[in-house]
Amino acid sequence: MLGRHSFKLPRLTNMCVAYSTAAAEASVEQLYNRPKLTSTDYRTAENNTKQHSAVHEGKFYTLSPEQKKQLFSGGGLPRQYEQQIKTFTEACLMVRPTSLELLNYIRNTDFTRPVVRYVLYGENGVGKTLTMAHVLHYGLQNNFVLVHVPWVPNWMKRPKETVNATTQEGFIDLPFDAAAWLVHFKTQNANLLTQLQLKTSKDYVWTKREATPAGSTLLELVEHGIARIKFASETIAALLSELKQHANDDKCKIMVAIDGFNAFFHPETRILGDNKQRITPDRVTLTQPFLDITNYNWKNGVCVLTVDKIGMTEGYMDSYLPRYLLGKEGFEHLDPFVPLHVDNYSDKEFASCIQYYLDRNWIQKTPEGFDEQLKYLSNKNPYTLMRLTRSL
Amino acid sequence: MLRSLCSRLEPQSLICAVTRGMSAYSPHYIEAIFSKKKQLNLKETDEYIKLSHLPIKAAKNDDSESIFYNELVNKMVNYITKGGNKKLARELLTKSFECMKRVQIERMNLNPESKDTIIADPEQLLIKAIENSRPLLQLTAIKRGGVKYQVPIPVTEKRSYFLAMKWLLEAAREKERKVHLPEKLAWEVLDAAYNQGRVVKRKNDLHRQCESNRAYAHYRWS
Amino acid sequence: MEVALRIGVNLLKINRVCVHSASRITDSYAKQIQLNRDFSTEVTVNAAPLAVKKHKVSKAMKAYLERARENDEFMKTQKLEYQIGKRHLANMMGEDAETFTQEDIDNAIAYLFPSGIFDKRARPLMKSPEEVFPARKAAEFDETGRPFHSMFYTGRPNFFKLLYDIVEEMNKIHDLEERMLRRGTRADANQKIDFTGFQWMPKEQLESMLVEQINDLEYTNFTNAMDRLVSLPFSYKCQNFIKKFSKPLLDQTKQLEIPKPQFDADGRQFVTTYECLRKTARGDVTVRMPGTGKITINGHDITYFEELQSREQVLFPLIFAGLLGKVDVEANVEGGGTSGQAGAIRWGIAMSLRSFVDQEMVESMRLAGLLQRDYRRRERKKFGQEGARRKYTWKKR
Amino acid sequence: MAQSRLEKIGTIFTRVNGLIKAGAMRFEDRPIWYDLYTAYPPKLEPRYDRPAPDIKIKNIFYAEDVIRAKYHKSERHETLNLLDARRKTQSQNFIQIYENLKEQNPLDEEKIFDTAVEMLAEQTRKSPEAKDESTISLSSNFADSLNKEDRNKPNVNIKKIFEE
Amino acid sequence: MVNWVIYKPDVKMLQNSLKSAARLFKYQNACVIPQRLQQTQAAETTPKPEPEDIAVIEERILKNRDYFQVHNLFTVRDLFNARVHYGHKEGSLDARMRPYIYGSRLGHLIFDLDVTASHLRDALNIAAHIAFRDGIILFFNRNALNAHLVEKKAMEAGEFSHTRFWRGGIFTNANVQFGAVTRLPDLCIFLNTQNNILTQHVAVRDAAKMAIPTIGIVDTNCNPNLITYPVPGNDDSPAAVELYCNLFKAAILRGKEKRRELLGETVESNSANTEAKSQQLNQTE
Repeated sequence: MLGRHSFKLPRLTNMCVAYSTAAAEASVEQLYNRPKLTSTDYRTAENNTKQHSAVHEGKFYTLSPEQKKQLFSGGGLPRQYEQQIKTFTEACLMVRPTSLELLNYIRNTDFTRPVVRYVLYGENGVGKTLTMAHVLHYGLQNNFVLVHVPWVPNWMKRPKETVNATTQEGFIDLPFDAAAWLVHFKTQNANLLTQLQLKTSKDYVWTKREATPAGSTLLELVEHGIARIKFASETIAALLSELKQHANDDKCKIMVAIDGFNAFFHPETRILGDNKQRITPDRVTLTQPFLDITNYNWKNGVCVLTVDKIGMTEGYMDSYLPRYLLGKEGFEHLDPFVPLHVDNYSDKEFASCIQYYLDRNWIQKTPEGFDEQLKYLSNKNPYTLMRLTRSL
Repeated sequence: MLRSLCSRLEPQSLICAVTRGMSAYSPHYIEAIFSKKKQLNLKETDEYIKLSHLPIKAAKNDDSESIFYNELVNKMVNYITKGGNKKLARELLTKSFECMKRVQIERMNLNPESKDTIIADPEQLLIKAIENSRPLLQLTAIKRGGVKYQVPIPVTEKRSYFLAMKWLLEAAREKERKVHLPEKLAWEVLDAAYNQGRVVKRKNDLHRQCESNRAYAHYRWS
Repeated sequence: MEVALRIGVNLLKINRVCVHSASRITDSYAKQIQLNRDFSTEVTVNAAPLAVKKHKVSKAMKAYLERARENDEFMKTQKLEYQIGKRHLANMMGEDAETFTQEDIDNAIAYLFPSGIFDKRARPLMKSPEEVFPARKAAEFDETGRPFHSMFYTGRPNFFKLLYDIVEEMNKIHDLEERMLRRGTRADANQKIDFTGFQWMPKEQLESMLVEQINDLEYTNFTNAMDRLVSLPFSYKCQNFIKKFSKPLLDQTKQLEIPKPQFDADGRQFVTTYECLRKTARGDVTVRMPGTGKITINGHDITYFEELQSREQVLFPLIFAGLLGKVDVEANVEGGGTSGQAGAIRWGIAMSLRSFVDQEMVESMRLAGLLQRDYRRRERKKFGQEGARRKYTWKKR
Repeated sequence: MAQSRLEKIGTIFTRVNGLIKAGAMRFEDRPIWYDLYTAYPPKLEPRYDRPAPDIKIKNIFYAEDVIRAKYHKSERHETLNLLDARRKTQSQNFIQIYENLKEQNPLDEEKIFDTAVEMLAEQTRKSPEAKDESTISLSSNFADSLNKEDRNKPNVNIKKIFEE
Repeated sequence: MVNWVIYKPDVKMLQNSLKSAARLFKYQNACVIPQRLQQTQAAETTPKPEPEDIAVIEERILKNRDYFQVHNLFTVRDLFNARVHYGHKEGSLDARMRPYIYGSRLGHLIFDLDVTASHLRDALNIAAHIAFRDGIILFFNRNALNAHLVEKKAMEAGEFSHTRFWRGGIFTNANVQFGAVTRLPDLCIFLNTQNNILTQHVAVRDAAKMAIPTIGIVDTNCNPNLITYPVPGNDDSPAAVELYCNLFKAAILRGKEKRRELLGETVESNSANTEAKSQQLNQTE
């Protein structure tokens, strides 16, 4: 027995050598064993969102850098997605079935009717925001005036500055956030607004000296709001009501896209009032105008809203369903609305996503069965997949 | 190099003689062989038949056959861990992997012709970095006649891996405080993978010191 | 004269028979040792002797006989009491006392004295006195006080005799080897004893076989000697001797019975493993055979676990067995943390998967440590220490 | 047992004798060895405190030690097979040759020594066994013992040993 | 005697160093009791019609100096062949052994085999008498090399052996250790009086305490004082030990045989005794 052991030793070391070299070989192998990529499997050259149909489902289309800049320079894409875009040197969006469905609805909308509210809901990280981005792109390409709020909870959770509102007693004003939104609005809509030449319908008197006379363009109104941060909130209110007015007059089509809409109906914000108490969202001056514009009492527009679990705070994150997230008040406010469930990737989408990642060199390790493993580890959740592939 | 012939972090024998006093398992239990590849290798030897009679310890909860598993990476995670917070440690390493990969992919995108020469697999980068920063020799203080001499001694393989990882981590931890650990670690690993940077320098310094102290080498045994 | 002598001797013989009947020896080997005692002088007087000896019973024998008698009486009363108890019990249970077996008694006791105590020794029992009272060693010496066993004075004669026997076997084999070498023949390599899959008789068993207590060092001496014997080239010649002390090791995989899959309403095979434990988590796991890879944990999907490590753990057996996406898993776990729950599910899945893979894969899974329950627990904190092992920082004062 | 257990006083006999004399032990109950001891007492009393005799250890030397020493100085030491009691060692052979020579011509010792060395060398060269002896291996042992078996059977009845 | 020592003086050194080397071969030629001497001289007791008490016979045979003829069991030449004369090196000498030593050959002590022989005969005589009186004889040996041999010989002689670690109190606390009243041996024969760490065997002391006579082979580094019948001689070489064992065995068997003869008993079935018988047959061949 002893003898046998002594024979064993050299063999074992041999084995180890074999192992270490095998590891090296395997890494080389991986490079060559990658599945052949054919770009039509996961990519589509169709950049016009109007043409998107079931044929393009699960495929990536490219957003031109200019449009990307116009749409999302003030936010609107998740930060990590932005990072990914930077790394991949291109902005690609996947055509998801939900967005296709939504686009289909919008295309077939009768704009003489009161606005239809679409509510996107779904688990964390299923791609609600990116679906909305797709729709926004559609809006941009089809000359909608975009009223896009990238992420409402930002206002309610971490406002840049809070001031007691001057005009409305007991309200809280968020001048910087409001101004930032105005800038965002301007970058998104500057071209369109100059084309449309929408005018204000009445005088807006801010102070004794400052006023925006009736008949000035909306852009001027926006400019004023940006310049005079103090009145930014009121400017938004004015702007939105003006836009609503114009839409009712068939002068323009408006697409309202509000991400994290449920934050308006959250039981409490993180904003502290006078007596150091947390206030409710309805006492923020920004709330009312956006609630108004999501009301159904106007036409020539679409409202795309998302409700999101992570828009809520701790203790209110039990379910992702709109009824729970909006609460009674919010639900009643929106009441006739079209709920759209955003789901995890389907198998096809998952495969195309993996291929896209491979194409962008994002996945470096491709041992046998890696996609299968990723599928079950991530449960085909897009965000989880993105996180998982970080270190691969 | 001879070293490269040896295995890395491999137990030399399956049945280890050392038994821990407080172990929940009886001493005749052997460590699990959870890697399929290793099992296949074993199957070729007659050791495999013997194993069928031996009880096996349960696989640890950080062992797996998944694509994320790598022995060296696992070790690195363990070294990063502080206060038992392995979840955080793994997250940190993953982040630094991401960071490395982004840097490498950006490099790739900058000059697409050198695409094949750039390694973008963070795991390979880490392994390469560790291999590059492994020391061969080490100095220990040995007292002879009341005088302490810095005597160069060879480093065991296991320890050399340990030192390499430790140095990488130390270098990452002691950089300016504003940068987060994952990024710092990523930079260090990338530097070391290209055979430059502080860790490799540290190794070379140590080797140089050992070289200059070679006159004392005989104190090791006399 | 002669006749009288004969009678005397016969009496003596009868006396010895008594001694033998009084001795209750449990093991065959010990008995065998007793039977071929070389040192008893069993004699018959055949011719007119030149001398006679006074019949003298030694002090030691007298003491022994006295003890044996006492023990016998004690056992007799105990047996009687046992019989009476059995009758009463049979009456109580309304059964026939004659056909009342030990098993019935056990059942009756378990029924009549329900005990919440789990410690076996603390439960009430009624057994035959032979089982309850340890067997006593028979007399180890004859009437003159002369011990039967050559190594009696070592205190463990049977054990040391065993060692002696081993050396004797070895010497025999050495001699054989010498003869064979001289003849130019070598040991048959095919017949060489392959000791893999065997182990030496465990200490407890050896002890009961020898009717002696031995310590660990002595046991290792025994195993070392036996190992040496086995390692000899001609050891197959004393195969029977070796066999007497070896115990076959069961194939570890064959020790656990693999459950047969059942069929559910959809006609799919399924296996449920209950009592999946790890740390303080416990749960049960059901695996269904043709499936789509759906994993359900407490009603959620795999996102029930947030960390990657736990998810990896859950998938580990599936990946290992190559059944990822081919079976459905349903698990219910409670207690413990994420890692513990994941470990419990891992074990449950692995155990259930045995029914769906071939024998080789089961062995492979066992080697991978998937079928072993992880018994490690958190180590307790000790007083005077900071934790389980760490001591407080030493301060002089 | 009714006796002192102090082994350092007297001998076992004196102690038992004392017991008998004092009446603590009946004479009939005396141990078996008691009579033997009286009949065949040991040469020296087995007392614990028996002092060591002061006898000088003498050295053992023989006349031929001188020439043996001389031989060993010049020649390297040979390897011996201790199991082989028949064969004479080199130095024994040498001394025998030397003595023979000396008897024949009691002349110059140097010369005799040299010739004896030469003769011994001659002798070893002649006998093939000598070569074997220099390399003791297992096989040579076997061969040796085989020869032994043939040569003097009564002395080594190996067969009987194995039959036991 | 002098001549024997001269016989192979320079082999001695090597042999001595090999004293405790592994036993490769049977030391048959050295250890078998020479045949010419093995026949027991028939005791000159004429059968008497009236059987008498054995105690009387025991008493009577004491008058004979060498009733069992043990002096013819061996010759000094046998002792020499078995290498009994080799002692240890001079440095390890126990001063009490001086009277038994012939001299020192280049630093190695050599026993005076004449002295050894006379002591050995005394010892054999005692052993035979004890066996004749149906005494219990216990063999001791702590040298692992010879342990098996001693055990075997003791078994063949139908007597007892203890070659293992001596657990204190086997004699002094016997009734507790064996859990019963126990008869202690009537004679202890030490094949070496030292234990495996070269200090005196505790049983030597214990035997003295319990008033048990002892026979012991004492080497030059041993203390002979407590041994009742010391036999100076080499206690390490397997050859020597085998010789001693054979001698003691033969003596004991003679004693037993005699007793049996007197009592008119024959052995029924007894392996040890059949063996003894077969040996006797061998001897008569």
